[in-house]
Amino acid sequence: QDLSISCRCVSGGANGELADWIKDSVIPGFEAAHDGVTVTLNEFAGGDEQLTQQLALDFSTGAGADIAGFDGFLIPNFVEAGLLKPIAELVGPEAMEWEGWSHISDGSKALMSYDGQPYGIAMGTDVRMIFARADLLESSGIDPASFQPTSWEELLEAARQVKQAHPDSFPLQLNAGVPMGEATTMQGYWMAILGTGESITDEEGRYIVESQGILDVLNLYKTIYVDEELGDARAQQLGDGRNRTFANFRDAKTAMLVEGDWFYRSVTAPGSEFEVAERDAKMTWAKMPAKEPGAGWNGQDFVTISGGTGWVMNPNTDAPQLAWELLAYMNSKEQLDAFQEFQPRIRIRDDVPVPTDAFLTETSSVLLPLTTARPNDPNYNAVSAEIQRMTEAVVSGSMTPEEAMARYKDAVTEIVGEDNTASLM
Amino acid sequence: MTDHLRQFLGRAGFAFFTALIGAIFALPLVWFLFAPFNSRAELGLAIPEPFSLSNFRQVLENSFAIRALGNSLIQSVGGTLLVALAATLASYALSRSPLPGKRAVTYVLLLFSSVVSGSAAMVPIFLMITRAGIIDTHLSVILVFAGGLLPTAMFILRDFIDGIPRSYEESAMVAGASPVQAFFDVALPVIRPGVVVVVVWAFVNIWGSFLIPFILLRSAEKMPASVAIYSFYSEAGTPIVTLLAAYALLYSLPVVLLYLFVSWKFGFRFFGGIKA
Amino acid sequence: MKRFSLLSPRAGAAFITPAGLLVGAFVIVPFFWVIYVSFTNRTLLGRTALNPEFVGLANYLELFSPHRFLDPGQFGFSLVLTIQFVLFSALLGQAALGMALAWLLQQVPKPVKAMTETVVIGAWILPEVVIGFAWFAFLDYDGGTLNGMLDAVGLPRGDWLLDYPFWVIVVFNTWRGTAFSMMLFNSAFASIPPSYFQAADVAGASSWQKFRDIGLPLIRGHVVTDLILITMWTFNVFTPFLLTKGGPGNQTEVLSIYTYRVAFRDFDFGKGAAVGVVVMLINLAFALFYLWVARKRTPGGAA
Amino acid sequence: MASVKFENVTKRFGGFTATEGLDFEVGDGEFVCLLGPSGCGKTTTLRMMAGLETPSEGKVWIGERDVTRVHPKDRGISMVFQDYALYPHMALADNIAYPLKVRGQPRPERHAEAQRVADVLQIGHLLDRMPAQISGGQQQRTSLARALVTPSDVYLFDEPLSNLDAKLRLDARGFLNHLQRDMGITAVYVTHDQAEAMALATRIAVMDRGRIVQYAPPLEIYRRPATTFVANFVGNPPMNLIEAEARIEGGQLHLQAPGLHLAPLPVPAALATRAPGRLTLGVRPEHLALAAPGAANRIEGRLFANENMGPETLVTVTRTEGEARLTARIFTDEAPRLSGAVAFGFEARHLHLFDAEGLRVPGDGE
Amino acid sequence: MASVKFENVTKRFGGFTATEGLDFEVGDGEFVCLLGPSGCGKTTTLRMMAGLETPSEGKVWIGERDVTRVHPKDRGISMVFQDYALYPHMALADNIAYPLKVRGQPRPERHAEAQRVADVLQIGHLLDRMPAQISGGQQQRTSLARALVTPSDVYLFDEPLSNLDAKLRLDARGFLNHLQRDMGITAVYVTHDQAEAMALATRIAVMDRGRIVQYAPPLEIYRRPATTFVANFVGNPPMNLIEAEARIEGGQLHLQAPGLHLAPLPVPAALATRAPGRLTLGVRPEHLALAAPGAANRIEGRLFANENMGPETLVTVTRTEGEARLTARIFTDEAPRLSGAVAFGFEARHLHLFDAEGLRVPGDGE
Ligand SMILES: Nc1ncnc2c1ncn2[C@@H]1O[C@H](COP(=O)(O)OP(=O)(O)OP(=O)(O)O)[C@@H](O)[C@H]1O
Ligand SMILES: Nc1ncnc2c1ncn2[C@@H]1O[C@H](COP(=O)(O)OP(=O)(O)OP(=O)(O)O)[C@@H](O)[C@H]1O
Ligand SMILES: [Mg+2]
Ligand SMILES: [Mg+2]
Repeated sequence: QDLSISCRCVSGGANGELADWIKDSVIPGFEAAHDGVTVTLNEFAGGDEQLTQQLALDFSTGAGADIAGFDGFLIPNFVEAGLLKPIAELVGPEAMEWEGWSHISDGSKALMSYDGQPYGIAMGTDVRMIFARADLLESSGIDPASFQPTSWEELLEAARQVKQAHPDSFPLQLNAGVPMGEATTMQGYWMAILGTGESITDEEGRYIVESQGILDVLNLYKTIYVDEELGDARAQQLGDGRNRTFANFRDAKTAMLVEGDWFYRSVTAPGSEFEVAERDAKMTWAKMPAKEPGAGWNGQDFVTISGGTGWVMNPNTDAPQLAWELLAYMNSKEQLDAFQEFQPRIRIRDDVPVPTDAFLTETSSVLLPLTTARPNDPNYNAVSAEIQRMTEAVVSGSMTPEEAMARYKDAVTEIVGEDNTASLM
Repeated sequence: MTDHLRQFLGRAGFAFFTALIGAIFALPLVWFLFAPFNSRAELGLAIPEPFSLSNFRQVLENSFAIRALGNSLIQSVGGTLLVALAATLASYALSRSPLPGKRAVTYVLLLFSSVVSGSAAMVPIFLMITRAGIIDTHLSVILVFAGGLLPTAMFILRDFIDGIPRSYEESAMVAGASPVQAFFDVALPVIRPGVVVVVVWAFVNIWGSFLIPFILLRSAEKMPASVAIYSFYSEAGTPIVTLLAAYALLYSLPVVLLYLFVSWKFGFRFFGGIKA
Repeated sequence: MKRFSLLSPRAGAAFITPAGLLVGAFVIVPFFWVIYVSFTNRTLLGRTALNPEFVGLANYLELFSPHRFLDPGQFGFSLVLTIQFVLFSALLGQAALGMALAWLLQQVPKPVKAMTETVVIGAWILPEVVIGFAWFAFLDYDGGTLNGMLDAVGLPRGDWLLDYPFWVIVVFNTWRGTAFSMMLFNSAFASIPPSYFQAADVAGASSWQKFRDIGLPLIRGHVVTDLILITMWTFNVFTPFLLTKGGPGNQTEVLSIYTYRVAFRDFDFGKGAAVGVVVMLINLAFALFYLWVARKRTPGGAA
Repeated sequence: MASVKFENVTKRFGGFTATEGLDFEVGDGEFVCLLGPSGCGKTTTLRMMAGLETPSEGKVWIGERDVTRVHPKDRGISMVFQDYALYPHMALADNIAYPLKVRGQPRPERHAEAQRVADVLQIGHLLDRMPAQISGGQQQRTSLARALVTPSDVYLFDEPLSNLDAKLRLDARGFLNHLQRDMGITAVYVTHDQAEAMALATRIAVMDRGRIVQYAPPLEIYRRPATTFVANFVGNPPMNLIEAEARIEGGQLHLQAPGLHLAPLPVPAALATRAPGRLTLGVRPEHLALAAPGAANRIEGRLFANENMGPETLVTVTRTEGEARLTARIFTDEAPRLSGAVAFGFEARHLHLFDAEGLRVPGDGE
Repeated sequence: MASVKFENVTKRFGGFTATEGLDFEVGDGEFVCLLGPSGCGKTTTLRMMAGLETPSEGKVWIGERDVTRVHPKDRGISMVFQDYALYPHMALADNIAYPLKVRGQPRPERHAEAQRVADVLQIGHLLDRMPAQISGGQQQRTSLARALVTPSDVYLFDEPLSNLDAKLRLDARGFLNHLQRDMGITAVYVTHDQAEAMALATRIAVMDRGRIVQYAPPLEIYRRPATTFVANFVGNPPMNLIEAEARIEGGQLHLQAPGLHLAPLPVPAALATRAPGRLTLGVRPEHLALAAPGAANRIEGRLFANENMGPETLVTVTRTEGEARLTARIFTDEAPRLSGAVAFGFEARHLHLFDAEGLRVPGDGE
């Protein structure tokens, strides 16, 4: 019997640790336990869009790996197209008896679910925050140890202070623009809109196309990039903009950068391209404040959002039982513990301790309670693209916030239909 | 003397102007000469300081990417041979047959292929290949490339073949050769420069193409370099400049070598008329 | 009455079969699939992936809907942009520069010829990811080779990708594709009997006169072939995406990138297919125009 | 060896008729020359024999076989092409040996054979060269060698010697003559050089605008051209043609033209029954000699040119102010001293008569 | 008008020497023919004058200018190419007027000029046609017209008439003659047709394997060929050459060869001082006549061929069993009835003598 796993992971390349973990730990372990079963890993390199297309084609014909790495926010789309089946249906109800479920929080389950049905198991989750250059703050007269803005105004004030001390710098990085793709929506727009107390959809799941919150966010962008040039507007528009923002941070030109914990785990880690020398001394972090204290989403003072990738099962797998066993095995405590050796991070199971890494321990404990997730909706993807265009229009100075919002309204209405939009103005 | 001088200056002027265009064309590539050897490469042009092969060392550790170069070779050579063979035969037959409307046929196929090169057509192609049971094989990639590139190859080649006097083959036939013999002994060598253009063109196309292998292949052991190069992009889709530059250099070498070899061995031109 | 042909019908059929099968399977079948899909609302994902509905001309009407037709990000905008892109980078760029190079190369010393040819062809044969990357580095504001050189001669640097994105992709595409035209024209020139040029030399013609009066008219057929091909390729070229991702602000969203967005970001295959068909028709129009111009300029229709 | 027969063969290219109703036979062992001005259809005729063009109408026979639809390779022919059609990528040796290669002869043998033929044609020392590296005449001989290297039923030659100098031409001509006489090959040979045709042919087919206007042995053509076209085309310089007013008086034919003094002639049988009207008088330059003014048969004019060409001298006079020129070919080493008025004498038996349609009026005894 | 001078010009293609040490001058207003066998370097020589090939060694002068490295367009020359090189995309008028266009003449003027030249060459009515729509002969005249439309210092012609049939050839020749005589153009003319060379040239340069072996006026070449090569090459059929044993006895030259009966000759001055040994005797076919057996000067042999070619008959005999053939050109319409032994008679003054190296032994008074 043969099983295969595919993931966007390549030994020695993108997500190399993941590939190594599967090859060196998961596969030998599973094969040892199941006589006559061979498991192969399809290392996969390529862009998100192509990956999506490949998976869609595979799942529609019965081709493809039995277990595939998968970005959670695509689940609704795939399910609507009939390209995924709930685990319970595919494997049988007994799959829901798996001991692991009890160690996975509902929020984490939701990452890989649609309409309350789990379609897979998340690999992990993340949280977003402001990363800061302690050295830069210090030299601008801000105490890094106590640095924690509590409103947008304070955030901007800190940026202004840095700018004054270092006129060449771009103190604040809040992602915007089309080239950064989903990173603009997740790391930029979401982090800001949640601070206004709004979200992208209202409680009924309708997309908000007109609101004070949107205007506030766009004005925030305008302040940062156009009016006061506190951020690097060019980097938001260029194809390699995201790299530039990382480089700015590494080169101490950016003091505050809003990113996910991945930025710490991977981007600035020792040995990587954007390694921050003497990281523990020079780098610190702060929570993203709401516009005003208490004005944030759910009435919070601080906001963050989580996303996650995970594993799904091929709906046409020849051996659903065995595939499920493999999936469960990959998410066993034993294997996830092993995974921490390859790459320490917040794991999906609450019984897998985060390694003795101060940063991860601290951020996860502080931010996870504050977090929320993207809407589980097939149209989210298209709307997200419009959000990116809207921010770009403002950041490049080609539209006022009002004009940008008007166009956004038009475009989103076209995508989801009048009935699925809401105006809060 | 002034004649000589004027003429000399004229020629030197042409030569200088041409060399200048060449130099301008070379500029965007200069970065590639340095970046791979710079252990902390950036987009800026910088003489490696210190000169380092560490990028290559790291790239070589990526067995997936290295194996991919071999796969690229299999697919490109296979696809190119198939395109060259099928296109030469077909365009020869079209050029030498009395069929009416053959010009229009090649042109219509060309237009069709331009539509099909768009990504939407990947769906039917994928379905066909799946049904044929050759998904995730080198063969599937080779066949699909060959089909896609053929109309253009035929369009280019038929032009070349039309320009060749028929009396070459006529004389071979009068000498007793069958049409097929005349084709291989006489026509093929004469149109070789055209075939060479098509070979280089097809090879380059397959070598650089991402989408088709990506859609048709699954196993890491079969992925070509055009896909593997994305393993030097980080999780967030941003390139790891140092490694990418080093790998790009390795990745580019085969096409450059192919070109140099082919232009040295065959040249890219017709024999031209022999009656001076 | 049947004419003698150099190839018997049987041999001819055998010669055509391999290409016929491949083209039939991988070009003609998908082509009709695309045509069909362009009349449906098929998407890659979502509800209409499995059960697409026939929507008639809706996709086409949507493309050409006058409402915001020319707004950035809309089909009309991309269409106009692409036509400009083709005019500048394919016709004025690749074809004209390729022609100039092919002509110059006929008359320069061998080493200069070999070097220039190799560099120009190098730009054409290198894989597109690699090229996209090299240009990125070349145009970089801070450390890019281009700005470095401008600095060196005391000229102001430019923020090329942000301020002149359209011209960047025009120049880029010209740079990338000139080699093909150059090679084609080169071999076309080489197939003209040398005595034609020698006769003109003796008549006293300058290089320009020889080009205008003899070289160009004699390779008119090749020029049409070249224009048809590079127009089509430029309409479909996706490489600028690597430089600009269509931005900033849709300023470089040529049709290929637009289609990509429609088909892969929005997963709207029906609409993507419709764009493909429209592009094909535009290509057809271009080709007929080229043929018409070429024919019109042939006195008497002979030769 | 075989005969070739055309049965009412017409070839049209689109609307243009290149040959019309060709109907003739080349006997086994004959050497027939197709002679005619440029564009008259010589090459087309030859290509139909080779099978490179299919007749629009009519049939082609080689020996006992109807080959109208037979492929060139199965016709047992060899051919020399007007544009040589040498393969640019093969050295001369391989070019020449190609027909042998096709017949499966091993390399050493076929190269030996190529060497033999090439030596005869004096290109044996060039066998390593490529076609682009030899002169025009050498290319032509290579093409000839390629046709001659294999034994064939019929040899077809399309102006195979036109670029050769006199000596080589003579050599090659001798070689062809030898092939024809001693080996009895059947050959059809296109040329525009009538001297060549005279020297080589057993019969000449003179073509004009797609038709054969006379098909006869060389001397017959020279001596009894069937039409003014043939008279004018064959012979170098061509026959002098003089438009004359004809009258029959007293059972004798009187001819009148400016400058012409001609004793009355007996009336040819063909003219006895009808009024002659205008006739064209022909006389070959070699049948004119300088005559004392006053000789019975003479033509007078003013000196126009007097060219000594070695063993012979061409003297040209104008009879009237306009175009009417007359050339005499006089076999002397030294140009005669002439000026002003010149008179040529001739014998009546050397006269040719053509009617108003340009058709020969047969003399008595013809 | 200008003269052309070659100073020790050698041209090598790779290792092959196409011309070697050419050293001659074409005077102002001369019409020089380059005559020689195929591959002897005629085209190469002409192309070096035109500037289309650069000499490997030596210098080329036109008038007072060293043009060795001057571009063709700056040499003030016109040239007719062997393959015409007509531009297929231009009507005849434009083809002919092209050199004027290049010189910036306005359209109406240059077309008027083209019309003038074309009329002279009898293609004036074709000026609207494209080259593909006219016959080979017309193409050649178009090419000629293009060369003649501009006044040039030197006109170069590479076999400009070789593809024409006899009649057209004669017309064109007449026109060139007229140009040269009346307008005094300087021209260099490549041909392999010695009759053409004889008719046109003021001087002929006979070339052999890249060298000029004789450079003299036509009749001089015909009458006093400098070497056996020239003797053999010029004349159609070529001069008969007979190897003979020479003895000087009693102040007279005795020559002995199989079949030869020759009264003793006076000893030429050049032979007086050295032992003659073997000599080659030359006699032109037209200087042989049928002789009664027993005539004083005669050559005997057995009949080999007896070809009537219209106005003349070529009679060939073999003197010995082997190759030694002898041809006589007899100007009669009817082939003489001959068989078996044949004797040719000749006059002693028509004999040519060459020494063992093939060089002419000057006769008395030369
Ligand atoms: N493929 C063709 N299409 C149209 N017309 C043609 C074609 N081939 C030949 N012709 C015409 O047919 C006529 C006869 O051509 P052909 O080549 O037989 O002439 P030719 O007697 O060989 O002349 P030349 O001595 O110049 O070679 C010419 O007027 C030519 O223009
Ligand atoms: N490009 C070349 N490479 C090598 N040899 C050459 C080249 N061109 C000419 N030759 C040789 O140089 C010699 C002279 O050539 P050229 O063309 O001058 O001859 P030609 O006298 O014009 O002969 P023809 O009467 O056959 O045209 C020939 O033997 C030819 O083979
Ligand atoms: Mg012909
Ligand atoms: Mg020559």
